[in-house]
Amino acid sequence: MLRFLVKRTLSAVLTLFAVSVLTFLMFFALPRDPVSGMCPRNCNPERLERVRQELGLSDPLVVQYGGYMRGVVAGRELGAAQGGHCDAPCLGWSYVNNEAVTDTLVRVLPVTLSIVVPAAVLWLLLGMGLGLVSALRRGTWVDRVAIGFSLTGASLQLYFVGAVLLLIFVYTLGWLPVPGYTSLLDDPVRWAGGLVLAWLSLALLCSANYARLFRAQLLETLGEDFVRTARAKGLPRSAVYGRHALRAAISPVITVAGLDVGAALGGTVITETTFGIHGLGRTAVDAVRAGDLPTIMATVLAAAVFVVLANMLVDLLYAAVDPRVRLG
Amino acid sequence: MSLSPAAGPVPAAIGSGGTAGPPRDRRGAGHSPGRLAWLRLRADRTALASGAALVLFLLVALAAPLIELTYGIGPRDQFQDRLDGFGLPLGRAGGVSGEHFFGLEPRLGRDIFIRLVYGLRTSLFVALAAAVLTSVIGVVLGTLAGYLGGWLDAVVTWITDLTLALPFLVVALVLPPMLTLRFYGQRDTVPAAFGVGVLIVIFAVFGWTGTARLIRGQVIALREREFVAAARASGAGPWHMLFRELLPNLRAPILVSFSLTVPQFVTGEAALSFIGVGLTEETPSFGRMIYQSLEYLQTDPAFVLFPGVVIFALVLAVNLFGDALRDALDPKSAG
Amino acid sequence: MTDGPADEAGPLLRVRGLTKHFPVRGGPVRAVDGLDFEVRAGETLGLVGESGCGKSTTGRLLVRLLEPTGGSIEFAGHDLTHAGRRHLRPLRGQLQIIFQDPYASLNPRHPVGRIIAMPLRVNRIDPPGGTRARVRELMERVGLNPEHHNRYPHEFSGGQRQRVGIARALATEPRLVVADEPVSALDVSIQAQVVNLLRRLHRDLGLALVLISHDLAVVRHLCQRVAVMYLGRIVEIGDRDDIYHRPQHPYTRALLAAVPHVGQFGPAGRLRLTGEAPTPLDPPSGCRFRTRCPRARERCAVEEPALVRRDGGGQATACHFPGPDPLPAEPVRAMA
Amino acid sequence: MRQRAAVAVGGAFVLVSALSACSANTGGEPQVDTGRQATGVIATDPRDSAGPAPEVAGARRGGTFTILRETPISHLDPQRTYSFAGLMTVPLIARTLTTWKDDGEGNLRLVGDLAETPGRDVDDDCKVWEFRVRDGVRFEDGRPVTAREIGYGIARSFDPDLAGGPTYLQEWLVDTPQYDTAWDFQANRTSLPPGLTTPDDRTLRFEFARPRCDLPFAVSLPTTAPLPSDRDTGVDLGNAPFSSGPYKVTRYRAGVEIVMERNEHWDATTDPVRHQYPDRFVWSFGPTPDAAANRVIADNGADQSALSWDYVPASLIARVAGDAGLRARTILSPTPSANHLVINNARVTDLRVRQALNHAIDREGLVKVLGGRHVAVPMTTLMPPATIGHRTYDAYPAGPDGDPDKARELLGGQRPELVLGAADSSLEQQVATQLKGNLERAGFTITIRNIPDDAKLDEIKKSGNPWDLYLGSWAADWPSGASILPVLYDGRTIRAQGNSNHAYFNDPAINAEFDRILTLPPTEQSRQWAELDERIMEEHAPVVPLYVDVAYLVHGAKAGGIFVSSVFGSPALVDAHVKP
Repeated sequence: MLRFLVKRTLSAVLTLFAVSVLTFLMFFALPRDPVSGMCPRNCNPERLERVRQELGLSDPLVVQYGGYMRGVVAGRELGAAQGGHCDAPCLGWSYVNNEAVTDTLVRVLPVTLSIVVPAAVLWLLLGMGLGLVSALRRGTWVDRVAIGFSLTGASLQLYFVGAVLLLIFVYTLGWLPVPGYTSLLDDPVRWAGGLVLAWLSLALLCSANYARLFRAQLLETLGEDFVRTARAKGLPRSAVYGRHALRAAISPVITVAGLDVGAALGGTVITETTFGIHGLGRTAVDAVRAGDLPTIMATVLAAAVFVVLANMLVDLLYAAVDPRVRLG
Repeated sequence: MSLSPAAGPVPAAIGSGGTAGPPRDRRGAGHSPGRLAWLRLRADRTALASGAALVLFLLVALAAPLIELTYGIGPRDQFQDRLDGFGLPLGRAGGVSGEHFFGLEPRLGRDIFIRLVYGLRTSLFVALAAAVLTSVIGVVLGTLAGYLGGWLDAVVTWITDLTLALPFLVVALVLPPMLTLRFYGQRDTVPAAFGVGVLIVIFAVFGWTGTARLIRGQVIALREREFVAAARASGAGPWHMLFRELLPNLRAPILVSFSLTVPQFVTGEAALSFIGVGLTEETPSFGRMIYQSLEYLQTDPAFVLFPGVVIFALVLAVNLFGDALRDALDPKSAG
Repeated sequence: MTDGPADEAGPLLRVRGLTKHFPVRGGPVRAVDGLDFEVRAGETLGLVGESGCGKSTTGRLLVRLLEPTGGSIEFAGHDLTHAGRRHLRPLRGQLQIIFQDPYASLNPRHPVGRIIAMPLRVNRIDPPGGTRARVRELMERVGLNPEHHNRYPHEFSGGQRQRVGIARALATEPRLVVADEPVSALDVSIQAQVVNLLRRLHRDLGLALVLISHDLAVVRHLCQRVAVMYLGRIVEIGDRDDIYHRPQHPYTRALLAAVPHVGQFGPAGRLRLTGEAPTPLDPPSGCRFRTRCPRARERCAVEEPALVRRDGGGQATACHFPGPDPLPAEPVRAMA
Repeated sequence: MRQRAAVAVGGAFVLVSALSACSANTGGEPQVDTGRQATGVIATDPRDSAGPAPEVAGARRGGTFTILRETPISHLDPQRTYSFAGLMTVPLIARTLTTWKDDGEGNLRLVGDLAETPGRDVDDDCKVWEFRVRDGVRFEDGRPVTAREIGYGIARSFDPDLAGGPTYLQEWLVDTPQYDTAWDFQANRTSLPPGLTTPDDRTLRFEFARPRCDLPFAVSLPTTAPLPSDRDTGVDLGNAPFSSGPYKVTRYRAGVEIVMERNEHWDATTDPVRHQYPDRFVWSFGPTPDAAANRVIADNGADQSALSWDYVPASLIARVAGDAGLRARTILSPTPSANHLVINNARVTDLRVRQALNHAIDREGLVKVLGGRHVAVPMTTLMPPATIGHRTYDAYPAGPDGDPDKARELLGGQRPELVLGAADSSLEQQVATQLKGNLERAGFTITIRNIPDDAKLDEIKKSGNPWDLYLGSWAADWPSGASILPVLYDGRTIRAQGNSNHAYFNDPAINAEFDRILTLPPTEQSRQWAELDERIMEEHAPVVPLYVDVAYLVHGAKAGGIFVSSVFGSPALVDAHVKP
């Protein structure tokens, strides 16, 4: 177990390192001057050069990368125009947002978490519920409706559904408040009210995969010997499904869910754009558009951390749920 | 949901086929498992209907220039004189008429029908090409990792993890202008095909992980099967092992993951347009149309309706057919 | 050590000190730990033992699906022990294997004709009369309708599939076939047919056969010589009648006693195997059987018994206190 | 097997039928106020500059006024702000030497704000200016504003770390565009830049090497906002500005929200334009223009006293304009923001080609692409109609949808191949597509070349850029020809990059005219600029004038006092109030 953890962590660190290097290189491969995004509107060549010096952009890439990474680990000194000293983890200063990038992250991470975590719970519940119902009532109209519903959901586009839901429930009927983010700690009711549409649309669209996957897994495990044995032993139906089939069918769902949630935490750009909520994804896109390297690096790394963590967590959970899996 | 096509589901529910022991058919010549799947598929009305729809979509896409010729209107023709002062189409339901089947786009007054036909062509081409590339990369890497194992497996697995962790959006935003500048002068016409090609490459680079994971798992399972040992005991070389013994057994999962990636790429193209990357205005595409139409939900619902319904129908048809295909290939999961 | 009467051309298969350890965490699994035996041309050798004793691993080692950790395998005068694919190639056709699971051992995506022809194809052998004719002939020989060569495995019953597997093994006219539990996955009624088929093939084709089975009845029916394995080692080897009628090793006696119809040949009804075999990850010191042996003495825990021939015959036993007779003194349980 | 398809398709129809309410569009022409011109003058009578500002009819004190906007304001630091949102917001928290009295109808008057009058041209040569600081203006901590704090504000605008704001004063004082190297603020924090002096606490004196007749306009920009040097927090000032206006920032959450509440030390009697009606202003960032407009139209809860800052999106205009109930909640006004199809004169040197371009353009179609007359009004002049002294003319009359035959005739059989560089934003792509369509109709061959949206401005500002045509827009910092024509068409200013002369137009005779007019008193300049405008177009056709932006705003039923600034074309907040 320990060995597995160490190995997995090493590989994760290596992944993050590679992601950061690739992002760094990609940014400098852009066909535009990185300074122009950081320099305010009326920049003359001399001022551009000064900004370039201040940001160390004329240093070799390796030195720049090293400086950045040192800042993340130990903090570093930035110029006065960049807010001066920057404590670890120092992610740099964003000229575009006029704030330390760490502050940007602290601001947007709760937003994305607030969108994704409840939505994931919803879509898992909905998806597994649909899958369970259609597996139990296999071949009946219930099954058909459930699968039809989930396939329809999977074929819809979030921006489309979101726009329609907004128009109907917010602008026309006024049943729901305007989407937006309020901190859960400030006002839980407003928090939920502002995000409920995003949760619902995500759940509607994402549950389809889980419904189909869970149904297939259930049917497979229900056909397996041990379930038949359990039923033959006269165990009640609920016990058979609850204790045996469900547990066996759940591990592939965990895998997919883990990867999905990990990816979603990296930014649900479409959702955020549709509902006008600024989370990690929107911040990343805006940063790329504005050529704001420190913010790009931070958002990309944050997203990568989520994906990598989710991957690790999936492996661990998988081992916990399915004792056949050996961690080697 | 995340935009990355890599975040698609790992279709864990797919058997490697064949072991299921369908009812033994003693009559007539041998039915290969593939043929049996085909028979099951043919007996499935959903599959027939969605399959027919897909064929229709494909035909329309292929015949786009022919349709343009018959229809008499090109995808770039502007009919601004048929717009009102707000730039909205005159007439009923967004300007639907005998001349313009689906009406006109606001602003530029282009014909929606013919743009949908060409958009279908673009979207299907992007999705199919990207899905083929994805499958090839996924199958090659997955098979190598699964069959050869060892350090190669470790490397492929790590690259998979890395790809999942890479920022799809950032790459999708950064790569097209970078490549454009790399290959074209600042005054050169950038052909529409170039943008399409870049998009396909981006999709392929990020889309293969699901297929690779799936194939790797299947190959590892197959590797332990005795018929593989039998071939090895007979002295079969790697070529024979891969192409004669393993690949025929991977057809089902490859097909299924292909059917899962196609709709992802159709919607992926649209999603990229939605955040302002993707294809240019000159290339008719679903993504751009839908992105531009959404704003008109209140003022020109017909403009939203036509592209929206067509893309929904296309994706639904692919999903339905893929689902039926999966059932046909793996009868265990069938209802 | 073990031998039969010397053959002037030497034995077809000579195994010396064959060892296979699988590396896992917590040390190697000693699946096969120093086997010595020989198989002469046209001879049938049975390999029996409880599941997990290393029989199947031995079978896979013999056809080099696995690479031995130690010892040597010599086949028809060639050293196979660490031979690469290229060196093995000319020998592959002469050395074939039949698998236990008739479902898993046939590629579901190929028609049986192609499955049977596979060894010919990969070895680029063009039999006289052509591959098609050869396949028809093979199918007939194993009792299948040659018209069915276009059918797929899922269209056959288990017994028929096993016949396909056998036909495949015979395609290259091998001199030695390793049959790994060839009937254990089949219905009892089918088992007899397949056993008889193997027996007939052995007789008609003069094949050497290594039959791996936990089924003592099958082995007795098919094999001239029998080797009994316990925890990766051969504990007793000898001619069929010697083993079945005069078992010297307590384990052999216990095995025989456990099988009602076979047990009647054995003299000792009171020997019963209790408990599970110890893990090959950490085999007992000295004699590996001592933890379950009613005759175990202190010596058994300290000293490993060698496989020694008794009374100059073909039968060899690895036991400090062999024989059917009661032991002179009270059995003392060694430390577990 | 299963009837999934039927179920799914059924669901789809339920969904779409909700959208498809349809009735025939017969195309009633929208009624829009066409261009009107600003009557801006510099108030010579000190009474114009006296406070308090006249009460707004129906306004009352109290309430929270909310402003919805997609993107945050880039800087609240007065010395750094330059965006329209910033320029319109900063007056609430900072006062400047001069300011505009504006009724939103084009009646503009430049009055003294911190200064008692809009300045005094000491020697009548525009080289030496003096401003007398008003008595009784206080910072949010109660201390009085003196010439020293105003001077310090101007001085800190030289700090390269605090770049971003307008640079007129800096460049004029040291007479070079490289002002931050000419005078180093960080090394001279306790002194003032050369040319700027404070003879006493209530006098601020500017001395320039060259005539700067537009100075009264220039000091209306927030560069002249005062700041005590002990309150200078450098780059952090933008997150916590130090107020001299009627409101002060009480809550600042970057990118999310800004809350401003009353500054009790602000004295209405000293202020000629501002009011202090709402208890607080709340800026709420995030909602797209679409979402913001929909919210405000829905008019629920707090949105009732909200303003959607961004213009009504083109796609919603038909809905808003078609709703009689909304008329009282919308504001429609032309802006001084002028848009041109800029011709790269360094590449397209043939006058007849440039004239043909002018004839070929279909402005009516272009306006349709943009969303109609609530978004854009066609224009044929270089300067927008809102400029002081503007005169309408059409040098190349081609009718509302262009005259391709006339263009063809001018081309005389040649088929110029031109490359149109266009940002890859959705809208500009569509505009480019429309332009390509009507230029090709007239015999041009047009290649559209995409430029990444955010890089486009930088790229076309480079002299020697490779494109023949591109879309350019110019919103002047004050509505005088001096801040338009010489800035855009003086060929002597062309540098390697960072050019405002996107057309790369350079004609010695015209340059000489610029010099001549610039030395005239501002009141005399306006007519001459209008004449020069026409002359440039007739003789050189350096660009194709296209349209001016139209501001179309919608606000909640309780939001009052909003008008569109005649100077910047954005909502002005000085009269904003919450109706009961």
